[in-house]
Amino acid sequence: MMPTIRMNDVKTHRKRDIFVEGPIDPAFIAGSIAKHATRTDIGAHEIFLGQVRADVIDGRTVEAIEYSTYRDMALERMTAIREEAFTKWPGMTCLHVHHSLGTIKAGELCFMVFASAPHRQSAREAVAWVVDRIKADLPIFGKEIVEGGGHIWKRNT
Amino acid sequence: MMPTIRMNDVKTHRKRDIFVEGPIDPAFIAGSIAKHATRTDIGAHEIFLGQVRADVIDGRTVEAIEYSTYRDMALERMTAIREEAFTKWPGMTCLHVHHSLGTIKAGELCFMVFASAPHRQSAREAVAWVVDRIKADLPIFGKEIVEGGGHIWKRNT
Amino acid sequence: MRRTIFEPMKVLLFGLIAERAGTPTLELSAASTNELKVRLAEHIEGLAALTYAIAVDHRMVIGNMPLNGHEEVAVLPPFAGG
Amino acid sequence: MRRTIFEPMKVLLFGLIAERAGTPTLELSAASTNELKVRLAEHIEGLAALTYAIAVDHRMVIGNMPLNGHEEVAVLPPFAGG
Repeated sequence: MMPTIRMNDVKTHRKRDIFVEGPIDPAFIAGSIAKHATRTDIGAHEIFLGQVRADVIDGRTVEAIEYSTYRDMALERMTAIREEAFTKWPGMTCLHVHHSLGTIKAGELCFMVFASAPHRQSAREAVAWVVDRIKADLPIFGKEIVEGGGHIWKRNT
Repeated sequence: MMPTIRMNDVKTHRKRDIFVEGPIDPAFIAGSIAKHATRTDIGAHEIFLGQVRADVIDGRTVEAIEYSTYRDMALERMTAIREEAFTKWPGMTCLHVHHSLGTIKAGELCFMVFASAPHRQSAREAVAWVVDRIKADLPIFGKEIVEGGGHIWKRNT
Repeated sequence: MRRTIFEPMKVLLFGLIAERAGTPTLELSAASTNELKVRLAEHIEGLAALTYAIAVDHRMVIGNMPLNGHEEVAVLPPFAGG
Repeated sequence: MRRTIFEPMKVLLFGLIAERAGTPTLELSAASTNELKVRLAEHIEGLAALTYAIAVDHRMVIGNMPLNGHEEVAVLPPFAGG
Protein backbone atom coordinates (compact mmCIF):
# COMPACT_ATOMS: atom_id res chain seq x y z
CA MET A 1 0.00 0.00 0.00
CA MET A 2 1.30 3.46 -0.88
CA PRO A 3 1.86 5.73 2.08
CA THR A 4 -0.27 8.87 2.31
CA ILE A 5 1.64 11.83 0.91
CA ARG A 6 1.44 14.99 2.99
CA MET A 7 2.18 18.47 1.69
CA ASN A 8 5.20 18.93 3.91
CA ASP A 9 6.78 15.58 3.15
CA VAL A 10 9.85 17.18 1.63
CA LYS A 11 10.73 19.31 4.58
CA THR A 12 9.85 16.95 7.40
CA HIS A 13 10.03 13.33 6.36
CA ARG A 14 13.54 12.76 5.04
CA LYS A 15 15.68 10.70 7.40
CA ARG A 16 18.72 12.97 7.38
CA ASP A 17 22.08 12.16 8.88
CA ILE A 18 22.64 14.71 11.63
CA PHE A 19 26.04 13.27 12.56
CA VAL A 20 29.37 14.77 11.55
CA GLU A 21 32.83 13.39 12.33
CA GLY A 22 34.78 15.83 14.49
CA PRO A 23 33.90 19.33 15.69
CA ILE A 24 31.46 21.69 13.97
CA ASP A 25 33.38 24.44 12.19
CA PRO A 26 32.12 28.05 12.69
CA ALA A 27 32.66 28.53 8.93
CA PHE A 28 30.17 25.72 8.30
CA ILE A 29 27.64 27.55 10.49
CA ALA A 30 28.27 30.75 8.51
CA GLY A 31 27.62 28.83 5.29
CA SER A 32 24.41 27.46 6.73
CA ILE A 33 23.28 30.98 7.71
CA ALA A 34 24.23 32.43 4.31
CA LYS A 35 22.16 29.82 2.44
CA HIS A 36 18.98 31.33 3.91
CA ALA A 37 19.46 34.70 2.18
CA THR A 38 17.30 33.51 -0.74
CA ARG A 39 14.41 32.67 1.62
CA THR A 40 13.04 36.19 1.96
CA ASP A 41 10.01 34.98 3.90
CA ILE A 42 12.34 34.36 6.87
CA GLY A 43 12.54 37.09 9.51
CA ALA A 44 14.19 35.25 12.39
CA HIS A 45 16.91 32.67 12.90
CA GLU A 46 17.57 31.05 16.27
CA ILE A 47 20.73 29.00 16.71
CA PHE A 48 21.83 26.89 19.65
CA LEU A 49 25.43 25.69 19.79
CA GLY A 50 26.87 23.23 22.27
CA GLN A 51 30.55 23.66 23.16
CA VAL A 52 32.66 21.14 25.08
CA ARG A 53 33.40 22.48 28.57
CA ALA A 54 36.67 21.92 30.41
CA ASP A 55 34.82 20.86 33.57
CA VAL A 56 36.88 19.84 36.57
CA ILE A 57 35.80 16.41 37.85
CA ASP A 58 37.38 15.20 41.09
CA GLY A 59 40.22 17.66 40.53
CA ARG A 60 40.92 16.57 36.97
CA THR A 61 40.12 18.75 33.97
CA VAL A 62 38.11 17.45 31.02
CA GLU A 63 40.20 17.78 27.86
CA ALA A 64 37.74 16.35 25.34
CA ILE A 65 34.55 14.36 24.90
CA GLU A 66 34.51 11.30 22.68
CA TYR A 67 30.99 10.96 21.26
CA SER A 68 29.46 7.77 19.90
CA THR A 69 25.90 6.87 18.97
CA TYR A 70 23.43 4.11 18.22
CA ARG A 71 23.03 5.69 14.79
CA ASP A 72 19.91 3.97 13.41
CA MET A 73 17.89 4.58 16.54
CA ALA A 74 19.18 8.16 16.89
CA LEU A 75 18.22 9.07 13.32
CA GLU A 76 14.81 7.45 13.71
CA ARG A 77 14.21 9.39 16.95
CA MET A 78 15.45 12.58 15.25
CA THR A 79 13.03 12.15 12.35
CA ALA A 80 10.18 11.83 14.86
CA ILE A 81 11.36 14.93 16.77
CA ARG A 82 11.63 16.88 13.52
CA GLU A 83 8.11 15.91 12.45
CA GLU A 84 6.68 16.80 15.83
CA ALA A 85 8.49 20.17 15.74
CA PHE A 86 6.97 21.05 12.35
CA THR A 87 3.56 20.03 13.69
CA LYS A 88 3.96 22.17 16.81
CA TRP A 89 5.38 25.16 14.91
CA PRO A 90 3.81 24.97 11.44
CA GLY A 91 5.15 28.44 10.62
CA MET A 92 8.74 27.24 10.95
CA THR A 93 10.56 27.52 7.62
CA CYS A 94 13.43 25.14 8.29
CA LEU A 95 15.26 23.23 10.97
CA HIS A 96 18.88 22.06 10.78
CA VAL A 97 20.52 19.78 13.33
CA HIS A 98 24.10 18.56 13.55
CA HIS A 99 25.87 16.57 16.24
CA SER A 100 29.51 15.61 16.37
CA LEU A 101 30.92 12.11 16.73
CA GLY A 102 34.49 11.22 17.67
CA THR A 103 36.82 13.28 19.82
CA ILE A 104 35.82 16.91 20.38
CA LYS A 105 38.26 19.01 22.39
CA ALA A 106 37.25 21.50 25.10
CA GLY A 107 36.32 24.79 23.40
CA GLU A 108 35.18 23.07 20.21
CA LEU A 109 31.56 22.91 19.05
CA CYS A 110 29.75 19.56 19.16
CA PHE A 111 26.08 20.41 18.59
CA MET A 112 23.99 22.79 16.49
CA VAL A 113 20.22 23.31 16.32
CA PHE A 114 19.21 26.03 13.85
CA ALA A 115 15.59 27.03 13.19
CA SER A 116 14.26 29.76 10.92
CA ALA A 117 10.78 31.26 10.73
CA PRO A 118 8.98 34.40 9.58
CA HIS A 119 8.76 35.59 13.21
CA ARG A 120 10.98 35.02 16.23
CA GLN A 121 8.55 33.22 18.52
CA SER A 122 8.37 29.99 16.48
CA ALA A 123 12.12 29.83 15.88
CA ARG A 124 12.90 30.49 19.54
CA GLU A 125 10.42 27.97 20.96
CA ALA A 126 11.29 25.30 18.40
CA VAL A 127 15.03 25.48 19.11
CA ALA A 128 14.51 25.27 22.88
CA TRP A 129 12.20 22.29 22.52
CA VAL A 130 14.34 20.43 19.95
CA VAL A 131 17.54 20.90 21.99
CA ASP A 132 15.83 19.52 25.10
CA ARG A 133 14.33 16.55 23.20
CA ILE A 134 17.64 15.63 21.56
CA LYS A 135 19.44 15.68 24.91
CA ALA A 136 16.76 13.48 26.48
CA ASP A 137 15.84 11.08 23.65
CA LEU A 138 18.77 10.49 21.31
CA PRO A 139 21.06 7.56 22.12
CA ILE A 140 24.31 9.51 22.05
CA PHE A 141 27.09 8.59 24.46
CA GLY A 142 29.94 10.76 25.69
CA LYS A 143 33.24 9.73 27.22
CA GLU A 144 34.85 12.67 29.00
CA ILE A 145 38.62 12.35 28.61
CA VAL A 146 40.36 13.91 31.59
CA GLU A 147 43.96 15.11 31.87
CA GLY A 148 46.32 12.25 32.54
CA GLY A 149 44.35 9.91 30.29
CA GLY A 150 41.45 8.59 32.39
CA HIS A 151 37.83 9.00 31.42
CA ILE A 152 34.37 9.46 32.91
CA TRP A 153 31.14 8.59 31.10
CA LYS A 154 28.99 11.71 30.77
CA ARG A 155 25.27 11.59 31.47
CA ASN A 156 22.60 14.21 30.80
CA THR A 157 20.58 14.95 33.91
CA MET B 1 33.74 61.46 43.94
CA MET B 2 35.07 58.21 42.47
CA PRO B 3 32.39 55.78 41.34
CA THR B 4 32.15 52.45 43.14
CA ILE B 5 34.00 49.76 41.21
CA ARG B 6 32.14 46.48 40.84
CA MET B 7 33.75 43.16 39.98
CA ASN B 8 31.94 42.85 36.67
CA ASP B 9 32.67 46.39 35.48
CA VAL B 10 34.70 45.19 32.55
CA LYS B 11 32.10 42.92 31.08
CA THR B 12 28.99 44.97 31.75
CA HIS B 13 29.76 48.66 32.02
CA ARG B 14 31.46 49.64 28.77
CA LYS B 15 29.21 51.68 26.49
CA ARG B 16 29.80 49.70 23.31
CA ASP B 17 28.69 50.69 19.86
CA ILE B 18 26.28 48.01 18.71
CA PHE B 19 25.67 49.67 15.34
CA VAL B 20 27.25 48.56 12.07
CA GLU B 21 26.80 50.17 8.66
CA GLY B 22 25.15 47.75 6.23
CA PRO B 23 24.12 44.10 6.68
CA ILE B 24 25.70 41.68 9.15
CA ASP B 25 27.97 39.25 7.29
CA PRO B 26 27.61 35.53 8.19
CA ALA B 27 31.44 35.38 8.13
CA PHE B 28 31.49 37.99 10.89
CA ILE B 29 29.15 35.78 12.96
CA ALA B 30 31.47 32.81 12.35
CA GLY B 31 34.40 34.91 13.59
CA SER B 32 32.43 35.89 16.67
CA ILE B 33 31.62 32.22 17.39
CA ALA B 34 35.24 31.12 16.81
CA LYS B 35 36.57 33.68 19.30
CA HIS B 36 34.83 31.79 22.12
CA ALA B 37 36.91 28.63 21.66
CA THR B 38 39.39 29.84 24.28
CA ARG B 39 36.60 30.24 26.87
CA THR B 40 36.42 26.60 27.90
CA ASP B 41 33.97 27.38 30.72
CA ILE B 42 31.31 27.96 28.04
CA GLY B 43 28.98 25.06 27.27
CA ALA B 44 26.18 26.80 25.38
CA HIS B 45 25.81 29.58 22.83
CA GLU B 46 22.43 30.97 21.84
CA ILE B 47 22.24 33.26 18.80
CA PHE B 48 19.30 35.24 17.47
CA LEU B 49 19.53 36.72 14.00
CA GLY B 50 17.04 39.10 12.41
CA GLN B 51 16.70 38.94 8.62
CA VAL B 52 14.87 41.49 6.47
CA ARG B 53 11.64 39.95 5.14
CA ALA B 54 10.20 40.68 1.70
CA ASP B 55 6.75 41.33 3.18
CA VAL B 56 3.98 42.30 0.81
CA ILE B 57 2.27 45.52 1.98
CA ASP B 58 -0.83 46.62 0.03
CA GLY B 59 0.31 44.47 -2.88
CA ARG B 60 3.84 45.88 -3.01
CA THR B 61 6.89 43.87 -1.95
CA VAL B 62 9.42 45.21 0.55
CA GLU B 63 12.84 45.29 -1.11
CA ALA B 64 14.88 46.70 1.78
CA ILE B 65 14.71 48.42 5.15
CA GLU B 66 16.62 51.63 5.73
CA TYR B 67 17.53 51.76 9.43
CA SER B 68 18.39 54.90 11.38
CA THR B 69 18.76 55.53 15.10
CA TYR B 70 18.97 58.10 17.85
CA ARG B 71 22.41 56.76 18.60
CA ASP B 72 23.24 58.29 22.00
CA MET B 73 19.92 57.26 23.52
CA ALA B 74 20.06 53.80 21.91
CA LEU B 75 23.53 53.09 23.28
CA GLU B 76 22.58 54.36 26.74
CA ARG B 77 19.46 52.11 26.72
CA MET B 78 21.58 49.20 25.48
CA THR B 79 24.08 49.63 28.30
CA ALA B 80 21.20 49.50 30.80
CA ILE B 81 19.72 46.40 29.14
CA ARG B 82 23.14 44.72 29.16
CA GLU B 83 23.64 45.46 32.85
CA GLU B 84 20.19 44.19 33.73
CA ALA B 85 20.80 41.02 31.70
CA PHE B 86 24.02 40.26 33.60
CA THR B 87 22.18 40.87 36.87
CA LYS B 88 19.32 38.56 35.87
CA TRP B 89 21.65 35.83 34.52
CA PRO B 90 24.86 36.16 36.56
CA GLY B 91 26.12 32.90 35.08
CA MET B 92 26.18 34.39 31.58
CA THR B 93 29.74 34.53 30.24
CA CYS B 94 29.25 37.08 27.47
CA LEU B 95 26.67 38.95 25.43
CA HIS B 96 27.23 40.43 21.98
CA VAL B 97 24.73 42.67 20.19
CA HIS B 98 24.89 44.17 16.71
CA HIS B 99 22.29 46.10 14.76
CA SER B 100 22.57 47.36 11.21
CA LEU B 101 22.10 50.95 10.04
CA GLY B 102 21.57 52.07 6.45
CA THR B 103 19.94 50.07 3.69
CA ILE B 104 19.55 46.33 4.34
CA LYS B 105 18.07 44.31 1.48
CA ALA B 106 15.48 41.53 1.90
CA GLY B 107 17.31 38.32 2.80
CA GLU B 108 20.17 40.17 4.51
CA LEU B 109 20.82 40.10 8.25
CA CYS B 110 20.18 43.26 10.28
CA PHE B 111 20.34 42.13 13.92
CA MET B 112 22.33 39.73 16.10
CA VAL B 113 22.05 38.88 19.80
CA PHE B 114 24.59 36.29 20.92
CA ALA B 115 24.85 35.02 24.52
CA SER B 116 27.16 32.37 25.94
CA ALA B 117 27.02 30.59 29.29
CA PRO B 118 28.19 27.40 30.98
CA HIS B 119 24.67 25.93 30.61
CA ARG B 120 21.93 26.46 28.04
CA GLN B 121 19.19 27.86 30.26
CA SER B 122 20.90 31.21 30.97
CA ALA B 123 21.98 31.74 27.36
CA ARG B 124 18.51 30.88 26.03
CA GLU B 125 16.57 33.06 28.47
CA ALA B 126 18.98 35.98 28.18
CA VAL B 127 18.80 36.06 24.36
CA ALA B 128 14.98 35.94 24.37
CA TRP B 129 14.79 38.73 26.93
CA VAL B 130 17.44 40.95 25.34
CA VAL B 131 15.89 40.61 21.84
CA ASP B 132 12.48 41.62 23.21
CA ARG B 133 13.90 44.56 25.18
CA ILE B 134 15.87 45.89 22.22
CA LYS B 135 12.82 45.75 19.97
CA ALA B 136 10.72 47.57 22.57
CA ASP B 137 13.18 50.08 24.06
CA LEU B 138 15.83 51.12 21.54
CA PRO B 139 15.08 54.19 19.40
CA ILE B 140 15.74 52.54 16.05
CA PHE B 141 13.64 53.52 13.03
CA GLY B 142 13.01 51.52 9.88
CA LYS B 143 11.85 52.74 6.50
CA GLU B 144 10.57 49.82 4.42
CA ILE B 145 11.42 50.52 0.77
CA VAL B 146 8.84 48.87 -1.50
CA GLU B 147 9.17 48.00 -5.16
CA GLY B 148 8.59 50.99 -7.37
CA GLY B 149 10.32 53.31 -4.92
CA GLY B 150 7.73 54.19 -2.28
CA HIS B 151 8.26 53.56 1.42
CA ILE B 152 6.37 52.66 4.59
CA TRP B 153 7.64 53.39 8.11
CA LYS B 154 7.96 50.12 10.02
CA ARG B 155 6.76 49.86 13.62
CA ASN B 156 7.28 47.07 16.12
CA THR B 157 4.02 45.89 17.64
CA MET C 1 19.13 80.74 36.54
CA ARG C 2 15.57 80.45 35.25
CA ARG C 3 15.37 80.51 31.48
CA THR C 4 12.56 82.39 29.75
CA ILE C 5 10.36 80.49 27.35
CA PHE C 6 11.45 82.85 24.58
CA GLU C 7 14.90 81.28 24.32
CA PRO C 8 14.67 78.62 21.62
CA MET C 9 16.01 75.14 22.23
CA LYS C 10 17.12 72.56 19.67
CA VAL C 11 14.71 69.63 19.31
CA LEU C 12 15.91 66.43 17.58
CA LEU C 13 13.51 64.74 15.16
CA PHE C 14 13.70 61.16 13.89
CA GLY C 15 12.27 58.83 11.26
CA LEU C 16 8.76 59.64 10.09
CA ILE C 17 8.65 62.79 12.27
CA ALA C 18 11.82 64.21 10.66
CA GLU C 19 10.45 63.29 7.25
CA ARG C 20 7.17 65.14 7.88
CA ALA C 21 9.00 68.15 9.34
CA GLY C 22 11.41 68.15 6.41
CA THR C 23 14.31 68.59 8.87
CA PRO C 24 16.15 66.57 11.56
CA THR C 25 16.09 69.50 14.04
CA LEU C 26 13.80 72.34 15.01
CA GLU C 27 14.49 75.41 17.17
CA LEU C 28 11.51 75.83 19.49
CA SER C 29 10.65 77.57 22.76
CA ALA C 30 8.71 75.59 25.37
CA ALA C 31 8.69 75.48 29.18
CA SER C 32 7.24 71.95 29.34
CA THR C 33 6.82 68.87 27.15
CA ASN C 34 3.10 69.61 26.84
CA GLU C 35 3.91 73.08 25.54
CA LEU C 36 6.50 71.52 23.24
CA LYS C 37 3.80 69.32 21.71
CA VAL C 38 1.71 72.40 20.90
CA ARG C 39 4.74 74.08 19.26
CA LEU C 40 5.58 70.91 17.32
CA ALA C 41 2.03 70.69 15.97
CA GLU C 42 2.38 74.27 14.69
CA HIS C 43 5.52 73.30 12.76
CA ILE C 44 4.69 69.78 11.55
CA GLU C 45 1.56 69.37 9.45
CA GLY C 46 -0.58 66.38 10.40
CA LEU C 47 1.39 65.65 13.62
CA ALA C 48 -1.83 65.09 15.62
CA ALA C 49 -2.55 61.98 13.52
CA LEU C 50 0.86 60.47 14.22
CA THR C 51 2.06 58.32 17.12
CA TYR C 52 5.16 59.80 18.74
CA ALA C 53 6.88 60.14 22.09
CA ILE C 54 9.10 62.78 23.66
CA ALA C 55 12.46 61.78 25.15
CA VAL C 56 14.26 64.14 27.52
CA ASP C 57 17.91 63.37 28.20
CA HIS C 58 17.45 59.92 26.61
CA ARG C 59 14.46 59.00 28.77
CA MET C 60 10.89 58.61 27.53
CA VAL C 61 8.58 61.16 29.12
CA ILE C 62 5.26 59.91 30.46
CA GLY C 63 2.77 62.73 31.09
CA ASN C 64 4.00 66.31 31.31
CA MET C 65 7.46 67.44 32.38
CA PRO C 66 8.94 70.95 32.84
CA LEU C 67 11.87 71.89 30.58
CA ASN C 68 14.70 74.26 31.55
CA GLY C 69 16.14 74.42 28.03
CA HIS C 70 19.38 72.60 28.88
CA GLU C 71 17.98 69.13 28.26
CA GLU C 72 18.45 67.07 25.13
CA VAL C 73 14.92 66.84 23.75
CA ALA C 74 13.91 64.41 20.99
CA VAL C 75 10.68 63.52 19.18
CA LEU C 76 10.47 59.79 18.46
CA PRO C 77 8.13 57.87 16.16
CA PRO C 78 7.42 54.17 16.94
CA PHE C 79 10.52 52.00 17.27
CA ALA C 80 11.32 49.42 14.58
CA GLY C 81 14.58 47.80 15.66
CA GLY C 82 15.36 44.13 15.27
CA MET D 1 6.91 -19.79 13.71
CA ARG D 2 7.73 -19.69 17.44
CA ARG D 3 11.45 -19.51 18.17
CA THR D 4 12.92 -21.53 21.05
CA ILE D 5 14.83 -19.64 23.74
CA PHE D 6 17.93 -21.67 22.87
CA GLU D 7 18.55 -19.79 19.60
CA PRO D 8 20.95 -16.93 20.43
CA MET D 9 20.25 -13.41 19.28
CA LYS D 10 22.68 -10.55 18.72
CA VAL D 11 22.48 -7.81 21.37
CA LEU D 12 24.04 -4.40 20.65
CA LEU D 13 25.97 -2.73 23.49
CA PHE D 14 26.91 0.95 23.72
CA GLY D 15 29.13 3.33 25.68
CA LEU D 16 29.89 2.32 29.25
CA ILE D 17 28.02 -0.99 28.83
CA ALA D 18 30.14 -1.98 25.80
CA GLU D 19 33.25 -0.93 27.71
CA ARG D 20 32.36 -3.10 30.72
CA ALA D 21 31.43 -6.05 28.49
CA GLY D 22 34.64 -5.62 26.52
CA THR D 23 32.64 -5.99 23.29
CA PRO D 24 30.05 -4.05 21.25
CA THR D 25 27.86 -7.13 20.73
CA LEU D 26 26.84 -10.24 22.67
CA GLU D 27 25.08 -13.40 21.45
CA LEU D 28 22.42 -14.25 24.04
CA SER D 29 19.24 -16.34 24.30
CA ALA D 30 16.22 -14.73 25.98
CA ALA D 31 12.45 -14.94 25.51
CA SER D 32 11.80 -11.58 27.15
CA THR D 33 13.62 -8.37 28.11
CA ASN D 34 13.51 -9.41 31.79
CA GLU D 35 15.20 -12.68 30.90
CA LEU D 36 17.68 -10.72 28.78
CA LYS D 37 18.64 -8.65 31.84
CA VAL D 38 19.44 -11.82 33.76
CA ARG D 39 21.60 -13.10 30.89
CA LEU D 40 23.36 -9.72 30.56
CA ALA D 41 24.19 -9.71 34.27
CA GLU D 42 25.83 -13.11 33.86
CA HIS D 43 28.07 -11.73 31.10
CA ILE D 44 28.82 -8.22 32.33
CA GLU D 45 30.43 -7.90 35.75
CA GLY D 46 28.93 -5.19 37.96
CA LEU D 47 25.97 -4.57 35.62
CA ALA D 48 23.51 -4.43 38.55
CA ALA D 49 25.20 -1.25 39.80
CA LEU D 50 24.84 0.50 36.43
CA THR D 51 21.95 2.50 34.99
CA TYR D 52 20.90 1.18 31.60
CA ALA D 53 17.86 0.72 29.40
CA ILE D 54 16.81 -1.85 26.79
CA ALA D 55 15.71 -0.68 23.36
CA VAL D 56 13.81 -3.06 21.07
CA ASP D 57 13.55 -2.03 17.44
CA HIS D 58 14.76 1.48 18.37
CA ARG D 59 12.15 1.98 21.08
CA MET D 60 12.85 2.16 24.79
CA VAL D 61 11.22 -0.69 26.68
CA ILE D 62 9.35 0.13 29.88
CA GLY D 63 8.65 -2.93 32.04
CA ASN D 64 8.93 -6.41 30.52
CA MET D 65 8.43 -7.32 26.85
CA PRO D 66 8.48 -10.69 25.08
CA LEU D 67 11.17 -11.20 22.44
CA ASN D 68 10.81 -13.37 19.33
CA GLY D 69 14.48 -13.15 18.38
CA HIS D 70 13.89 -11.15 15.21
CA GLU D 71 14.02 -7.75 16.92
CA GLU D 72 16.98 -5.40 17.04
CA VAL D 73 17.87 -5.38 20.74
CA ALA D 74 20.24 -2.82 22.31
CA VAL D 75 21.53 -2.07 25.81
CA LEU D 76 21.87 1.66 26.38
CA PRO D 77 23.65 3.55 29.17
CA PRO D 78 22.46 7.11 30.03
CA PHE D 79 22.36 9.51 27.09
CA ALA D 80 24.88 12.33 26.86
CA GLY D 81 24.10 14.12 23.60
CA GLY D 82 24.26 17.87 23.12
